[in-house]
Formats: sequence, structure tokens, C-alpha cells
Amino acid sequence: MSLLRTLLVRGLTMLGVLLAVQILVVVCLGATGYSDRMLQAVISEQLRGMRSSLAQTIRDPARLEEALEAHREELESSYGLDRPWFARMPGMVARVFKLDLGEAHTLRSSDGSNRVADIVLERIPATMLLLTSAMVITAGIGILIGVKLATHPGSPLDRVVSGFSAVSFALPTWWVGILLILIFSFRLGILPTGGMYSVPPPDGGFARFMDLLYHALLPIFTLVLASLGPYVYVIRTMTLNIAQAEHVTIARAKGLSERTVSGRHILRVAAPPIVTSLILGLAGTLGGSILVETVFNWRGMGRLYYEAIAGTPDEMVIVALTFIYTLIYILARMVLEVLYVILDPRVRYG
Amino acid sequence: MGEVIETRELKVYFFLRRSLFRQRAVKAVDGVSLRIERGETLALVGESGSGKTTLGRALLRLVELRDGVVLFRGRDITGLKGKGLKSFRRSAQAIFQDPYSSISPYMNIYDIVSEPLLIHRVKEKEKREKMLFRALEQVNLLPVREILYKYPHNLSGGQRQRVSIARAMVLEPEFVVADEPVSMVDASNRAEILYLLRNLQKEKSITFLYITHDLASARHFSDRIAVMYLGTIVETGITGRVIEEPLHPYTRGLLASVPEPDPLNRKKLRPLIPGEPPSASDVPSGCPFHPRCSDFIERLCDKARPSLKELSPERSVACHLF
Amino acid sequence: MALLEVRELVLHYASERGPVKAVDSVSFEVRGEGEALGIIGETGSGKSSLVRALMRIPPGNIDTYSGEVILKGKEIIHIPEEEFRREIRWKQIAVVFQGAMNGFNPVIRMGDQILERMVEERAIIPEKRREVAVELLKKVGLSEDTFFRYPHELSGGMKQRAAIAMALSLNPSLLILDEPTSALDVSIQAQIMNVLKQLKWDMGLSMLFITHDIALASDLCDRIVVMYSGQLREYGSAEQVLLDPQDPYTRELLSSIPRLHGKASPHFVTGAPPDPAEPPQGCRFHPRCPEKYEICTRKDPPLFATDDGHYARCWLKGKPPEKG
Amino acid sequence: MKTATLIRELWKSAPGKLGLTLLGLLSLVSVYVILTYPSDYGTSRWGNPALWADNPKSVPPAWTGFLSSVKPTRHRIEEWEKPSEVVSLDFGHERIYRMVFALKGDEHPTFISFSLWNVEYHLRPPVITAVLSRPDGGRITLFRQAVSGPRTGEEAPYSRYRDEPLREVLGSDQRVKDQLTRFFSEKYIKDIDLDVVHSAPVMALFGVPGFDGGFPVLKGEYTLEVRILVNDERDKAGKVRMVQGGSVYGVMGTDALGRDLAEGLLFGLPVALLIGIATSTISTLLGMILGMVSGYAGGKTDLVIQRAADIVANIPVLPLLIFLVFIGGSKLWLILMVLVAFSWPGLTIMVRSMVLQLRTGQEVEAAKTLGASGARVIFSHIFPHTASYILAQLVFFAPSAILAEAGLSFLGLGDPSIPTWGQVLEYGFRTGAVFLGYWWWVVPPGLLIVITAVTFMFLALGLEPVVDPRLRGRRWWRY
Repeated sequence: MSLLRTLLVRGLTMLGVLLAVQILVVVCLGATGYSDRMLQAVISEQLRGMRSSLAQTIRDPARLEEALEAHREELESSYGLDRPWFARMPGMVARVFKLDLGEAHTLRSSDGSNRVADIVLERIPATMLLLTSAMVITAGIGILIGVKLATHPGSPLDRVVSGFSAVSFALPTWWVGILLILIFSFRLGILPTGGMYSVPPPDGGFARFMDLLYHALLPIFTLVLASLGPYVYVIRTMTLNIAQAEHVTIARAKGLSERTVSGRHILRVAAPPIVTSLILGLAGTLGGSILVETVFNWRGMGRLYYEAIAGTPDEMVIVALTFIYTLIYILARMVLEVLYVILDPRVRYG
Repeated sequence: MGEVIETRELKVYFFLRRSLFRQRAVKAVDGVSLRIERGETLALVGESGSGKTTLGRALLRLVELRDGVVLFRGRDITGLKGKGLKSFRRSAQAIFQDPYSSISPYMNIYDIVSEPLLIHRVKEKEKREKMLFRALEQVNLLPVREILYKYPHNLSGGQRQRVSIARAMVLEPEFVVADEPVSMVDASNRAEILYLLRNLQKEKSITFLYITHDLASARHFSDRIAVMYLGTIVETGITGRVIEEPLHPYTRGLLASVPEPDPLNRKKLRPLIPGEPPSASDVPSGCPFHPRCSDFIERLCDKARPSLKELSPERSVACHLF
Repeated sequence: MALLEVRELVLHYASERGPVKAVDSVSFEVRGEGEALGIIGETGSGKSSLVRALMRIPPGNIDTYSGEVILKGKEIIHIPEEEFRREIRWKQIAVVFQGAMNGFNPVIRMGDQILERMVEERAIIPEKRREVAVELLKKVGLSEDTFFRYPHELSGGMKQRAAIAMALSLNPSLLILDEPTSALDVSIQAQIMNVLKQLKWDMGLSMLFITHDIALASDLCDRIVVMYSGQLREYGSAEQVLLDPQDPYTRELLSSIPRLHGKASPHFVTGAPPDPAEPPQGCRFHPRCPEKYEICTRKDPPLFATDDGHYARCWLKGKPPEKG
Repeated sequence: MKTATLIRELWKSAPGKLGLTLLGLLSLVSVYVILTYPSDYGTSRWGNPALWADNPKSVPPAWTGFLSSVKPTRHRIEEWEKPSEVVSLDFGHERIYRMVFALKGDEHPTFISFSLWNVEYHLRPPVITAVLSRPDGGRITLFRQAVSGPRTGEEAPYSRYRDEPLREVLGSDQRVKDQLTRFFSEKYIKDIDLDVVHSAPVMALFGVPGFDGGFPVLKGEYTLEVRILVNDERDKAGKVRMVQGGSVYGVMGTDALGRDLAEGLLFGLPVALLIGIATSTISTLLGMILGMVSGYAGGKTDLVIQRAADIVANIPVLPLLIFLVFIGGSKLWLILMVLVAFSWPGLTIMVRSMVLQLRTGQEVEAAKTLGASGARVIFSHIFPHTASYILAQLVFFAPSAILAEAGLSFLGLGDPSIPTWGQVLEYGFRTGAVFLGYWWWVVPPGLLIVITAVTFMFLALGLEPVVDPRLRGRRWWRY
């Protein structure tokens, strides 16, 4: 009962976040006149097409202009440009919520579609590949190291790792990526500088997969390296705190083996806060992936974001990506919240 | 004489949010009427969750009252605000249970004990220091000059508790609530602090509410006792009488539970109150004590709530047996 | 032969200010066959460190850890850690710790925690688990459904009972009780004490009862040890210590307790227990002692026998040694 | 607590000492930069390519020469107000400016150029010639051109190259390549790689045909002459500058525009400190005030603040940051504001929960019983307990603000009028410095970001025992 309630409250908060972000985006676009300009550009585009087709039938230039003007007004009212931006706002928010993301100006999907949904959709798997593998690896290594350290506090290894973790809070992920390219690609020449496949890509499903993996090595390593430090630091503190708890002393006094003590009585109890720190770290990884994809020319959403900003900006894509990133973040958080609730009976049974 | 503090049908409820729409009342204090006379010490005895601490806080206007009135020197103080409240604060003080968390770890002793003087605008520094020195001398924090600039973490538990007594006494209050002042102090130091409080009280005829779970200390350091259970007072009377002849089954059970150093104790089982006290958010119907009571009368105790009946002057009990 | 014999047990912690003498050469014995020995001490007397020393679970910063502990004639402090863990912990000596509130793993059901060691030892078949646990729970007065509860769903009193049940799971020959009731109300405390008495009488369980409350100790203990600043101050039967205390500290401690009946008003001892990192020179109680002599400020007294099986650490009870 | 005590206590811990030292050092350099750099540095110098035209492009720092076996060629700039020699001819005279330089390194000069200011003539336009003499006797005319003639309506004296100099990068002319080809085929009877001559004429200009078809450096003394042929005594020429582009430059090397990286990176320091300190101060203040208000006021105020904090705390910051800066424009103040807007919830939630706990705690109860006012309770009995967290947050947040700005800059959203390390990296990345191995361009800015951020991290670590008097004397960090 209360489990359901906890999750319901979390879910509502997340929905609120999504709505808040969407409103923020729309207000920013509206209040700065950005959306007006965007729509005007769309209309002009359509009118240009119309002019050439109308020119076939209407010969008189004055009448042609008149007809075009009538079309313009019609289009403007259909796009809602005759109303102020705040009147259009609810419609825009609703549209994006229905995942109707509009059309891009300059960017195209690989098969030439200019629908933003198509463009973004084909990039999502690449990003997911990076994010999930980085998170899984980070979690795995983090837990291993954290526990090793927590059960041996004050050892030289502990000091080194703690120091490194503290310092890694200050490491820009993408710069680490650049360093890795310099070392592994430029200096040693053993790994590719970027991209997702070799040119030309190898034939055969398995060979292609291995090629992808080969290209993913550095980006994943970069993401892991960047998120590992803070994560280990948190795990270490958590497990260290729990290792000093009364029930651990009792578990030892009971004569349980060290394995049971550290697995069942330290790690299992530390799991909920560890999950929380994973949730918190997610924001960093998500943001970090935009930069890391940019550095490694990894054709995911992050690189798309960069492409949409650099050169001729593509506003529709930027709006859509902001929304999608928030959505992914919120969904991932929900999953981890559920995990948290399952792990901690104190939350489960109110 | 005349009473310094009096309550009538005092109620303090807290509300726990159970869900978005439902909330549940925790009846911490549920209709308490009592009075304490000038220079008297009333021991308020009860176990954890009985509402004794909340009652003490209510008398000091630290919690919002649900219902009822508190009279201080005959004046209703329940609605006091601003200046009126501040002047009440000057004459009513408190000593808290935990000497580790009731004084600021970031202030030295000088600052802690002179804070009340600053709050109540004792402007001349000389006068302030005179009062400060006197207060610290009264609580035997000697030599005062050595103690003044120490921080609480340099002092022992007993010393800290004396600092907090000095802070309460520096304004020379008329009424003091001491909430378990010695429960976190080492056994060998407890009596010292209790004597200190008693001497201060006698000297200045301060009115005292001594909140405790320790009946034995209440016996030595109070004039009257009020026993509390789940938000209500179940028995009151002159201390000696209550200890020697407890009337309410709860008081009897409580007294029987108190160990005394006697080698014969180990040879027999202790008579006891069965079960555990229910939560104050879920008070049983009728007499709140009936589910644990050995003298439970069916269809009376679980239906009707006994009121506090005055059996003789200075002796009241809330039980259907009387 | 005594069940447990402790000889000159020492546990000093390392600190920046030098060694903290938490347990400083303590010797006593628990005779067995349902005898309960009480160890009484205030804050900093070293009583909790004593438990840790006996169970071989001292914290990380050890300076000295020595002495002998002989259980049923076998020395157990110097045997290998793994052997101690397997053979002694919980099988021979079980503990009920003070912090009932935090004593259980918050994410594991009570039943699993109570039987945990048995399960790890494969001393129980899965089908029997429930039955065994219910039996244990009944012994301490808990209902069957406690088996499926999580710790946060139980009250402090129930958790403390469960802790006792957990300690009984492997039928230990000695039960150490480290302030088992200090966080509880008097009425619940009395219930727990009765449970313990019952165990002692019915099962003949020997106990080491550690508390700061000398009155509570009298409820259970046949013999009593009084500790002060890491040292043993007085040692004797309950009658000897409670009715005829020989050491000034014990006397002061007893008289400082407010009595519910009788005429005596409580006394008090001035000053605070010493800092275990910097105990006073000479007799450690001398700064607070009402009967101190010149020698007390210089020389730490040894334990003097004052009666049959009754010892006190006070110069008044023995002949001061020759100078030099 | 007084600042002096704070610093003294901080100094006692190893990370605190390290942090303080670094902070002092960084501040000192920042002060130097603020005092010596122009206030509009970004637009007037860094963003002005003309200023950097005479520097070699994308070359490593000078000190790398000591480390490598290949000896780099020094960068040489010479300027003349007066000609080295004047030769009279029957129809006027020729003013000759001469730069003599020896090549001792193993690397070719990166380019060769001259600039000319303020030419004034009365009758006929002067003719400008540039000739390079090689140690092997070769004389190659690199440039020959007459100054533009009078325009209609213009009156003598005709003034040219006043506002902007005539600037010529020499050697890429087709005629030069032809001359070189001819010279090499006469002088060195060998197959020469014409491709090199055509694609990299500077290599050929300063080289001799090698065995493998390349052009290793011809060491020895070269002379570059700029001759101005005038036919009127009154004709004048102003400053002449000749540049032989070296293969190394300065302390930190240059970027693709020839900008001195040392200068730009130095400017980034006060900017980074400003970003870190300003953002963390404002966001900490905001977070603290909201948390205190939320915890102390309770009721509706609390609910509103808590909901808002919940929502803001759940927003993925970087995507939103990118969006807002993209829409609002790349201005530093906007970046700072947005960072502040997203960073308060953590502290607010924590301060609130601490306040809630403290508010019902015995210390506050005691203060209330004494009659303390709300302000006194907050300042004397609540604030000190939260101070350590607030201070830690203050120091802790600075690095993340610096990193966030760097990330944004790296995506090309940095404020172009205020060059930051992130922007230096962005330009390097965009022009392929990473893939060409221009480490001096991409490593130092990142390293500087890390050093600055680490400084704050050390301070945060050192502060832990300082702000809590109970932890004093117990130090976890020894060395």
C-alpha cells in the first residue's frame, strides 16, 4: 500500500519535472521571440514553394502577391502566429508530449527524412549503448573497489583511491577523452580517434559488432573513468559508515564468516544508498555523454546536439533533444527509484 | 502560598500525515489538569511516550495547545505574544535532558551562560558578568575563571549539565521545568546535580516541575508526584504517600519494576506490568491502561474512561477501582 | 573448574595522546552452572571494551591486547582467529549487545537473522528452520509472527528479546549481556530481567552481565565485579559487595543511588570518572575518594583479599608495601 | 569564526595547506593578469587575427627543442625604419632593407613574410621587390609588384598602406616555384620532387634536394632583401618588417591563428576563478537562504520551496544549460545565472532537513525558553550547525561551475568576448589539433582547468575539521 504510494509520489514528481522543463523550454522560446522567428521561417519556406507553383497559374504579379499574402495570413493563423506566444504555449507543450517533434531545418536522418523524430530516433541506440555499458561497468568496478576499501580502511590503497576520487571530481570528462585520443590514437596508434565504424565498415554482423566495440572502447572508458572516482568515493563512505554500525559488530560476534559479514551485513545494507548515488551520478553521466560523443564523433544524440548547435543552428532539433534527454533521465531515475524501494524494506513497509 | 502554575484540561495533539488526505492525531497530552504551588517540586513520572515531556513543553509555551489553558501566577498565558511572552520567558526556564545537545557546541561557557542576559537586555557588562559569575558559582563550576572560556566538548557530562543549569538560573526564574536532568549523567554524579537543584530551589523558593522516569529519585527530590500514562495523569499525591501506598495499578506496577540493590532480588521474579504501552496515536478505548491492567474489570474499564477523582486533599487517582 | 577464567586481560587503544588503558589487567572468573557474574562500571570504566576483548572483536587501533582467557580449561585468546570464530563465537560465548535499536540488520527479516549462524553452519535443515525459530522466540516471550518481521517493525523491547533469542540459537555455554536494558523503560526492563532469570534457572545458562546500574545487577547476579577506569576495584559475591562493600568507590556508588524505600538519602561523589587516556597517578579513585591517604596519590593499590573470595583495590584493606 | 583563525586552522591540514598554496598562487597570477591585460582583451587582442599574423601557426613551445633530437628553427622578426642601403640609379634610387639570418636548426622555417607601412609617392608608383639569397648562391625573387597608381581625383603625394600594411607571405607564387625548379635543375643535377616544390615551396626555399626526394634544411646564412624602387627624392617608405617563421614559439606554443597560447591561457585564469567563486557564492547563498526559510517557516512556503527544489534537482542540468545558453546567447553572465539557477536545490534540501531537526532539538528549545528571537535562534543556534556544510558546499561547488562553463565553451557556446580555457580547447578540437597531435594546444588548458578545480577540492577537504570545533585536533589527513 505505502509502497505504491511512495512510487506514485515519485512518479508524479517526475511528471512535474517533465512538465516544468517543457514549460521552461517553451517560455524561453516564446519570450525571446525565438519561436516566432522559427515559425516565420517555416512559413517563408512554404510560401517559396507555393510561389513557384502559383506562378504557373497566376500571371499577374500583383494578383500573385495578393494570393500569396492571403496564403501567408492563412498559414500564420494556422500556426497561431496571429496570437501572442503565451496563447500558443499550451498547444506546443501538448504537441511535444505527444512526441510530435516537428521538422528539422538543416539536419537530416541517414535516409534523408527531415522529421525530428526520425533524426533523433536513429541516434538513440548509439547513446544508449554508451550510457548503459558505462553505467554497468562503473557500478561493477565501483562496488568492487568500494567494498575492498571499506573493509580495509586506512590502507595505503585506500588513501590513494580516496585521493584520486576526490581529485576526479575536478576532471572534465571530455578532456580526459581528448587525452586518451592523444595517447591511444595519435601516440600509440592502437585505437581509432573516433566514429562508430571503420571506413568502409567490415562485412558480416559479428565483424561489424566487433568493429563497433573497438570504436566504443575509448568513449566508454572515458565515461567510466570520469564517473568512477566520485562513485567509488561515495561507496567507500557509505560502506565505511555501515561497517561501523552495531549490527556488523554483532554479525562478527556471531562468528559469521567475513564473506557473509561484508556481503550480507555491509554491502546489502549499503545497497540502497549506493543506488541513490548511482541515481545522482546519472545526471553527470548523461551530461558527460553529450561532450564525450562530441569528442569521439560518436553518432549518438549528444553528437547530434553538437551538430545542431555548431554551424547553422537547428532549433527544432535542440528543443526535441532537450525534451528527450529529460525524458530519458526521468525514466532512468524512475527505474532506480523502484530498485531503491525494492532494496530497502524500511521504505517498502512505510 | 498559592499556585504558580496551573493547567486546566490541557490538550496537545500532534498530527501525523498518513497519506495525502488522511492524518492521524497523536494525543500526546490529553486533558491534563494540575497545579504546582510556590516553592514546590512536582515530579511528573512516566515512561517514554507517556507525554510527560510534551506536558513540560506545553507549560513553557513551546508547543501549540489543542485545548485548555495554562495559568501562570493566575494569569492565562496561552495567548501571550511578543512582550508578554518574553516577560513570561524570563520567569520560566528549563533544564533539558541531554547535556550534549542542549547547549551549543560552538559557544564557550561565557557566551552560553550570558546569552539569556543579552536576550533580556541586561545592558551593563559589569552587571552581566556579576550575574554570570554568581550563576556559575551556584552550580559549583569552580574555579569560574578557568571554566569561562572552555567549550562544551572540553567538559564532562556532569559539568555540561551544570552549565545548562547555570544558564537557566542566571535570570533567577520563578518556575523551572527540569526534563530528566540526570538521566544522561553518570550514576555517581546524579545525586550531586539533584542536590544542587534542590538547594537552589529551596534558597530561592523556585517552583519546580521535575520530569523523570526514575521513581526513586522522585521520592527524594520532590514534594508531590504525578504519574502519567498515555497523555493523562493517573495518580497524584504527596510523594511519600504515593511511593508507600500506590493506588493506581500502573503506579503499583511501575514501583514494583524499580530495582534496588538487594542481593535477594535475584532469587525471585519481579512482579511486572505485562505488554508494552500502545502508541499515543492509537490510544485504547476506555481506560488507556486497561489492556495491561491486572485489575481489569470487563465492560467497565474498556468502555468508560475514568476521571481523576480526588480521594482526599492532595490525593487523586483515575481508576474505576476508586 | 570454572567455566570462564580471565587472567590479566589487557586491552589498550592507541591514540595521539598515548595508550588508552580501556581494560587494564583484569582477572575474574565465571564459575558456570547457571552462575551470573555482574560487571559494574560507569562511563569510561572499560566494561564495553572488556566485551570486545573477550569476543576478540577489538576496534582497529589496538596498542596492547594480551592476557589469558580460559574457557572450559582451554586458552582461547591465542588460538587462531578462524578457530576462534568457528568454535567459540556464538557456539560457546554469545553476546546480547546494548544497542537494541541498531543491533539488527535493517534489511533482513528477524527470523533469518536469528538463525543466521545456524544456517551458515548448515546446522539446520531448511524445513526445520521455522520450528526452531519459533521455539527460540517462545523462550523469550515473542510471538511466532516475529519471524517474518523486519527490525523497524518491532519495538525496542521486542528487539531486545529477539537479540536474546538470537544469542541462544546455538546453545552457548556463556551468555554475555552488555547493558541489555539501558535503552528501555523500567517496565520493559523488568520484563527482560525476568526473561533472563528464567533462562538462568531453567536452562542453567551462565551469564556475564555488564551494566552501569548496580541495582539492576542485583536482580540477576550471584557475584559482582566493580570496575573503575579500566581496573577491577572490587570483586565478591552479591551479598559481600552489596551489603558489605570494602572499596570506597563501591560504597560511594551504592550510597549515591536514591532508594525507593528506607531512610537513607543518596550521597554523591564529587568529580567525574577519569579520562582513560590520562588516569590519575596512584590509586585511580583517589581524587574523588573521601578516605584517601598520602600513599593513595603515589601508588596504585593492588587487589587485597578482605574475606573469602572478596577482594578490594584499596590501601585501607591491606598493608602498604615497604618503601622502595 | 574569524578569517585568520579559519586560515590558520586550514593550514594545519595537508589538503588545506595544498589548497591554500595553490589558491594563493592562482590569485597572484590573476592579479597580474587583471593589472596588465586590457579590459577588452577578448575582442581587442585575442579575437583580432591581424595581431597574430606574424606568428608561426600551430607550433609547439620553444622549450620542446631541448627535449627532441630534431633542432627546431627559431622565430625571427626584424623591423626597420631606415633602409640598410640606398643605391642610386639613373632614374631614381633603390632603398634596400636586408635581413641576414642563419639557419642552424633541422626544421624548415614555417613561412617567410614581410610587411610594409606608409608608402608615399609623388610621381610614379614605387616598385617593391623581395629577394632571397641562399648560402649556396641561389638568388630567388620572391615578390615583385608596383604600388597601386593614383586614383582619379587623388592628388600627390599619394599615400598607401597607412591604415593597413602591405603584408605578403612569400614563396607561394607560381613564378617563385618556376624559379626554384629552374635553379634546382641547374645547380643540383638530380631528380627533384616537383610536388614538394609546388605543395610546400617554403621547404624547397630553405632546402636542398635530398636522396629520398625530400628537401632537408640547407643550413647556413640567408639574406632576405626588400627593395623599394622610387624615382623621386621626396618619396617615402615607413616601417618594414620581415618575418622568418620559426618551428617553435614562446612558452606554450601557438594555435592555428598564430596566437600565443601562453597569453590566452593566462587570461583564462581570472575568468575561471570568477566563474567558480561567483557561481558558488551566489548559489550557496541562495540555497542556504531557501533552505533556512523552508525549514523554519514551514507550511505552504515550505511546501512550495520543497516542490520546486524537487523538480529542479531532477532536471538533467547540462542539456538544459545548453538549451538556455543557446537561446539566450553566449554571454558569461547568462551562463553563470543559469548555473546558479540549477545548483541551489541540493543545499536547500540539506539545510532544510538540518533546520527541521535542529528546530525541534534541545538547543533550540532551550534558546526559545530563554526568550530568544527568531533571528537569534537562526543565527546563533541553527546557522553554526549548518555552517560546515554550507562552507563545504561553497568550496565544493566552485569546481563544478568551472567544469560546466568549460563544457559549454567546448560545445561552442562560450562567451567569445571573454576567452576561457574551454574555448581554447574548442578551437583546437574544431581545427583538428587533437588528430594532428598538437598536444601543447589541448593538454595545458585542460590541465589548468583541473588544477584550478583541484585547488577548490583540496580546500573543501581541508575545511572538514576546521569548521567543526569538535573535530579539531583529530585529523584524518596526515600527509
